[in-house]
Amino acid sequence: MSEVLEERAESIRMIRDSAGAVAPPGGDSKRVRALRFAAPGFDKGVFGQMGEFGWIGLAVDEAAGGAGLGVSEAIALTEELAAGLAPEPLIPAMLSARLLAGADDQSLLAPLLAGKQVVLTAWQERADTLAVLGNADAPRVFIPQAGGADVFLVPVREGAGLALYAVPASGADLTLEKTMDGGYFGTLRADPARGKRIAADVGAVLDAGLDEAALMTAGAMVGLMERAFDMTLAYLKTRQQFGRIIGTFQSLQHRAADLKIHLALTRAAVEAAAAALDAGAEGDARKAAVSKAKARAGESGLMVLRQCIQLHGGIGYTDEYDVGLYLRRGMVIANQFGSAALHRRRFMALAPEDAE
Amino acid sequence: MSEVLEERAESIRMIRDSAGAVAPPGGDSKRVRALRFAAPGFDKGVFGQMGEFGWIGLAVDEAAGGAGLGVSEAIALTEELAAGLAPEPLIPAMLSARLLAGADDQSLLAPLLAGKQVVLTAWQERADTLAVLGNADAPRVFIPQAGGADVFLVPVREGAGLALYAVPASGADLTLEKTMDGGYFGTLRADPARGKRIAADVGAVLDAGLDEAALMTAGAMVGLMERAFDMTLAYLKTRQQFGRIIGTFQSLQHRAADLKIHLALTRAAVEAAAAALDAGAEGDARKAAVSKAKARAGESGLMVLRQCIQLHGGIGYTDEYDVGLYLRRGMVIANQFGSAALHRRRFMALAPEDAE
Amino acid sequence: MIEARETQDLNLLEDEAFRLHVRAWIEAEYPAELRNPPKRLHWDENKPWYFKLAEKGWLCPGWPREFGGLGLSPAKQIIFTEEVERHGCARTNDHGIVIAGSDLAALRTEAVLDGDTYVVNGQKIWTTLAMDANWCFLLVRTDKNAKKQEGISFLLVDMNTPGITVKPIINLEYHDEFCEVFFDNVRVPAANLVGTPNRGWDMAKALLSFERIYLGSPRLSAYAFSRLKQLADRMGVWEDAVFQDTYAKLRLDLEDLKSLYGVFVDKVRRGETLGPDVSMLKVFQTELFQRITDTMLEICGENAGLLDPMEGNRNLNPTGLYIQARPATIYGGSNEIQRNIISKNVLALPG
Amino acid sequence: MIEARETQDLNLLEDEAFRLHVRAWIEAEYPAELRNPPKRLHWDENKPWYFKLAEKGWLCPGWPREFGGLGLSPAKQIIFTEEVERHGCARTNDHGIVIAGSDLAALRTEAVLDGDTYVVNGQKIWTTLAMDANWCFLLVRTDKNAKKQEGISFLLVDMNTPGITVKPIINLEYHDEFCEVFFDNVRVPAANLVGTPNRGWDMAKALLSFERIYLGSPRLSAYAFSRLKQLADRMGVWEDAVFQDTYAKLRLDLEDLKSLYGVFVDKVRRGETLGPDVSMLKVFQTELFQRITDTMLEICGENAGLLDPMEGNRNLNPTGLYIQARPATIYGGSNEIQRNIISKNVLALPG
Repeated sequence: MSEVLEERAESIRMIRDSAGAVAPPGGDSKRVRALRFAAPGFDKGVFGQMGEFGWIGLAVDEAAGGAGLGVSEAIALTEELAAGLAPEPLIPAMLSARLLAGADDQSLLAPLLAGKQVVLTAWQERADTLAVLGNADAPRVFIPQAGGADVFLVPVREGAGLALYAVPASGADLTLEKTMDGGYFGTLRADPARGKRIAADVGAVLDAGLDEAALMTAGAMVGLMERAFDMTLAYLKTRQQFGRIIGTFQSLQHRAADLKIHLALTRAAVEAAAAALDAGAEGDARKAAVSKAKARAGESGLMVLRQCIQLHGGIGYTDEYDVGLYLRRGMVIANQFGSAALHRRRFMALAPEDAE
Repeated sequence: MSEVLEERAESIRMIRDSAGAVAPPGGDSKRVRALRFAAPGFDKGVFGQMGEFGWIGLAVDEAAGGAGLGVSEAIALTEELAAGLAPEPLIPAMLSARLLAGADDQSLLAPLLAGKQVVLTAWQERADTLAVLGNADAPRVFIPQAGGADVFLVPVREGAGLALYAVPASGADLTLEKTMDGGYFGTLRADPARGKRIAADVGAVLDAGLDEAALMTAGAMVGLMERAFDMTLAYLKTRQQFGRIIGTFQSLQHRAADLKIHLALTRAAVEAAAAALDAGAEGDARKAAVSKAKARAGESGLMVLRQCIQLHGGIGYTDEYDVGLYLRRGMVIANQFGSAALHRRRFMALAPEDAE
Repeated sequence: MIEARETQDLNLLEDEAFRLHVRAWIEAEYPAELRNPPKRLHWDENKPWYFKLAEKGWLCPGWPREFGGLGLSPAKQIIFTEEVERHGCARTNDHGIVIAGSDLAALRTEAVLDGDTYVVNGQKIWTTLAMDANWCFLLVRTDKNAKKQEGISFLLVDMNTPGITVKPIINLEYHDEFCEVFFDNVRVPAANLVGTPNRGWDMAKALLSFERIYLGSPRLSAYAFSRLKQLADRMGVWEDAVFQDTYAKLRLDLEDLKSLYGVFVDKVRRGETLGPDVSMLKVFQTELFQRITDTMLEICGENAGLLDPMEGNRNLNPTGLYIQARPATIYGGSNEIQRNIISKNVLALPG
Repeated sequence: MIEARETQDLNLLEDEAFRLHVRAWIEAEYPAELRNPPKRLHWDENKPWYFKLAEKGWLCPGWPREFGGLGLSPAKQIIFTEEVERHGCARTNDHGIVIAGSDLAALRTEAVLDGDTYVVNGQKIWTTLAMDANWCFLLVRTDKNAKKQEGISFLLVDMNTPGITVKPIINLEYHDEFCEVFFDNVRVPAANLVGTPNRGWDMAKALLSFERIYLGSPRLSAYAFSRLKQLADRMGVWEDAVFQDTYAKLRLDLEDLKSLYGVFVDKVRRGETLGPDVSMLKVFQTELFQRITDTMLEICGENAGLLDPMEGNRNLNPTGLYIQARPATIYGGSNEIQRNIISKNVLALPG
């Protein structure tokens, strides 16, 4: 392996290890369960830790206070945290950090990077889109874990540019809806005028940031799939029925083999996309790489998770048993930053026909 | 069961029994193999027998010399004959008989019904369509077993009507292409002026006839599926590998169960459509019933046949073993009188949304 | 338990007259606001309807009159079920006998006769809504030495008997539909034995043969399909030809399921006994139900993550239906078991 | 058999230099009219190319030089294969060793040592193009008491030896690609033993480990996919959004297969030994190949019934490719066996 690759592999290994502080390798659903369905649905203390570990600024330039690492490290991190079901809104926070670094606003960026303030970007006006319309008076929907936000970043279309406003959460018109995994989606009816205009045009940065968020979400899906599949394998190896270990039934063995293939394909697609981005892919090629990975993660992800439930039989349908938590989280992230269908269409529109 | 239903069931049983004369219940591929790839690809003597049995005129009114039976009988017959792989063009001949009965042309109808003349309808101008364009100078394509025809019926658009011409095969510009099952598709470049104009407008009759042909073809697919599946089950019950009867492997058992389900669905769809037609369904409801059945047969048919090959392993890939003959015939009829996609679209366009 | 039973023998009615009789009764008695409930109703919501069913003998219409049923023919039961489903009535509990194909060898409840009383010990899971039930039907092992289906008896147990503990199990719908029931030296009068001792499985099987076709009824898929349509309206995806094609395939699957279901219903109407091939319906129906709800999640964007119905509209409930569809392939004999039944008892594959 | 072998140790070349070396040689020597042949070539067509490969040592480039190979590293073999595939060269025969995962316990050829000669008896099926071969590599059982993979030796057999009968087997392509070979007291010099007696399986395994990644190479699917595109052009289905979506899904499957293949190729390049998880590639690749050709049949209307390529254009050959795709899931260890390998050797499931 070349020295550069070796160095990167080492940096990814370190990131994975560090994730254990929040999401222990053996799994610990107690913390996660305790946070469910009780606003804001996550632990601000743990969010603070994430800042201390340098995760929120993982991909932010060192000059701006970040760690200056790449997308490969970011997906390794989101994978590990999802495997541990951490409910903290790290991916949205990383998106906000990218915007603030782009806007060069240290007054908001520094506390966000430190994990002392939760800053979420309220960009989305309808379901299943990556397009930022920026209508000043349109409600912003599906803001993950919005109940815990201190500040919202609201992009607003102004002429040819997409200006960015920072709106304090306190006093904002925010409604929350419970999500399957015990968290909350927020709908924000913001008056940008209440906030501070911090950038004149974040269009390009937001566009790139949403792609990275999509890819990190695909990485999170890999983490969910991997852990749920591990639990399923363990179950197949111990559970008896009709006097036999159920993992000896060939129909279940072959199903497990198929899930493993989908898991391997998803991981390969996601890691290949991250490597492409880190290698400097730009424009259509960058978007196509992301869409290829996110389409696979959306489709194979839910498929694998629901089959894990099926392979568990009745117990998989109980809330008490952890495997269901993975499906529930999977439902929340499957279509976040674009459904499989959206990314499939985008891939076909952008990828050169003979891309290899 | 009501008396009417009982009577119909009896008539269908009789038809099935009579099919044994050409397609013996135990199967006899020797005759079929001998006819492959040697023009015309079928046995005119057997075609004659089919006439004698009254099969060509099965659905033609008794007044016109037919047997006056229904579509349920017709699909039972085409099912049995396909199970025996009979290569004679019965379904196309029945279509021609319907046209000639409609045109009231006894000089052509009588010898066709008697099986003494092979009359085929050259209606099709492009692949995968049920639309009869009737362009006088357009070549007619995909005429099944055309090398054995004595007369072609050629519909030609004349104003608002679709006139019918009878063109003798001798001297006609006909090219043949081998089909997968050892038969031939013909392309006819006919000069209708050479023929005899026997009807001014067969549009409605041809339209209805093509639907019946599509349904009978779906019935034939049921026959192929059923027999190939039976052969596969027999193979699974006897073939050993790794010291075990392969039918004891659960993954193969479950695959077989899935094929059985698709077979049952296809049979149910085809028989329900035939019953609907026999009960007098008209217009859109009639077309929707046919399309529902043909879409299922096209899709589940090829799926079941190719899985039968896979379940046979290497031997299924040899020409020597009969199961391959079923896949090859299946490939020929799968898209005849409309592919699954065509019928799916037509069903959606025509079926009332709450049809039960 | 049963007070004002239907007095006439409904089997004597013509099918159409019977249908109208049932329909009129349901329309008069079933609360309109509870039609097509978004999740399984709780006991306090469903109780009035449950009592009305019980009063008339409709809870187990196929059971003999001496056991509280109506002795209804299979053909009439199908009509009854059709009307209940057409009206969108909530499901009642399944009488604790949803154990078709489950692991009887491991039946973990046993009863020992002590004078004129059975002493019951053990536990039982998945008893639907057990925490609300007053009585439950219980399959217990009464002969330890007999194997598998033999040595099992059918008991009617008052849930208020001392020694019974009910522990609700929260399921993925986040709704306590299922329970674990523990029996600790529970004394049940021998008079509560239903049928012949040690032949309980025969009786359960007879009841379950109707359940097997019930589990294969297209109604659940048809209901989900109608909701898919509403969701598609809301999400504005009709312009998308790809969605249209997916929708068309699901619709044709549903239509063909109806055709196949019709084949079995006709057999029931003709008084024929259904064979093991009825398992085909259960497999296809439950997996179609899942595929329909999979499609819902695919088209609804981020709404795929919501716990509750969208916009407070219970007809726009993709995630609820998605979760409800999951156990369909597990309960009533998992689809793996159904495929075993098809391969062994229908296709006669060895081993 | 081997005359003018590559003399330099090609492992010493840089990858890119090696690639250009191979490419130049193929372009100079491979007949242009035989690129991407519509069916497997017959011996008389393929012979010149086969001899050229043999001359240079490219027939079994991974084999040690003493056995007629080039001792090429796995990384270089991959580059060689990529160039062969990129150029659309016809497949040569598979040296009679396509037996990966097949039923060795039932190996039906045995050899008994008689002085300095092995006496071979038995039969062998699926020997690719055996009727054209001059020599074949043969796995024979040399110790009947040893079980399964042990007691098997590797022999090089002159096909002109008396006692060998070759019976061609017509396959579904209607083309005599496969054969059954019968050995009746065939005398083979003991000197033709390759490697150590009774350890033939170890050697075969080493050769097959390269074959396993070869069977999972995306090239076959990529080739079929490019032909799907041409067929779609011809059938005029691009306006159909449903076809476009099917095409998109197949393309993404192909792209992701390439990504996964890349993961394994990188391992080979790094000199790592591939584990049993390489079976994943074979399963997905072969089933993707089949799905691509299934789609061809779906869009080509009645052409789905033609024996030969459409309109004499060998690039429009849906049925040929459809049939060719069928055995892909059977040969080289059927996909059922591959899934067994994954579940037992990768996932460590019991039984």
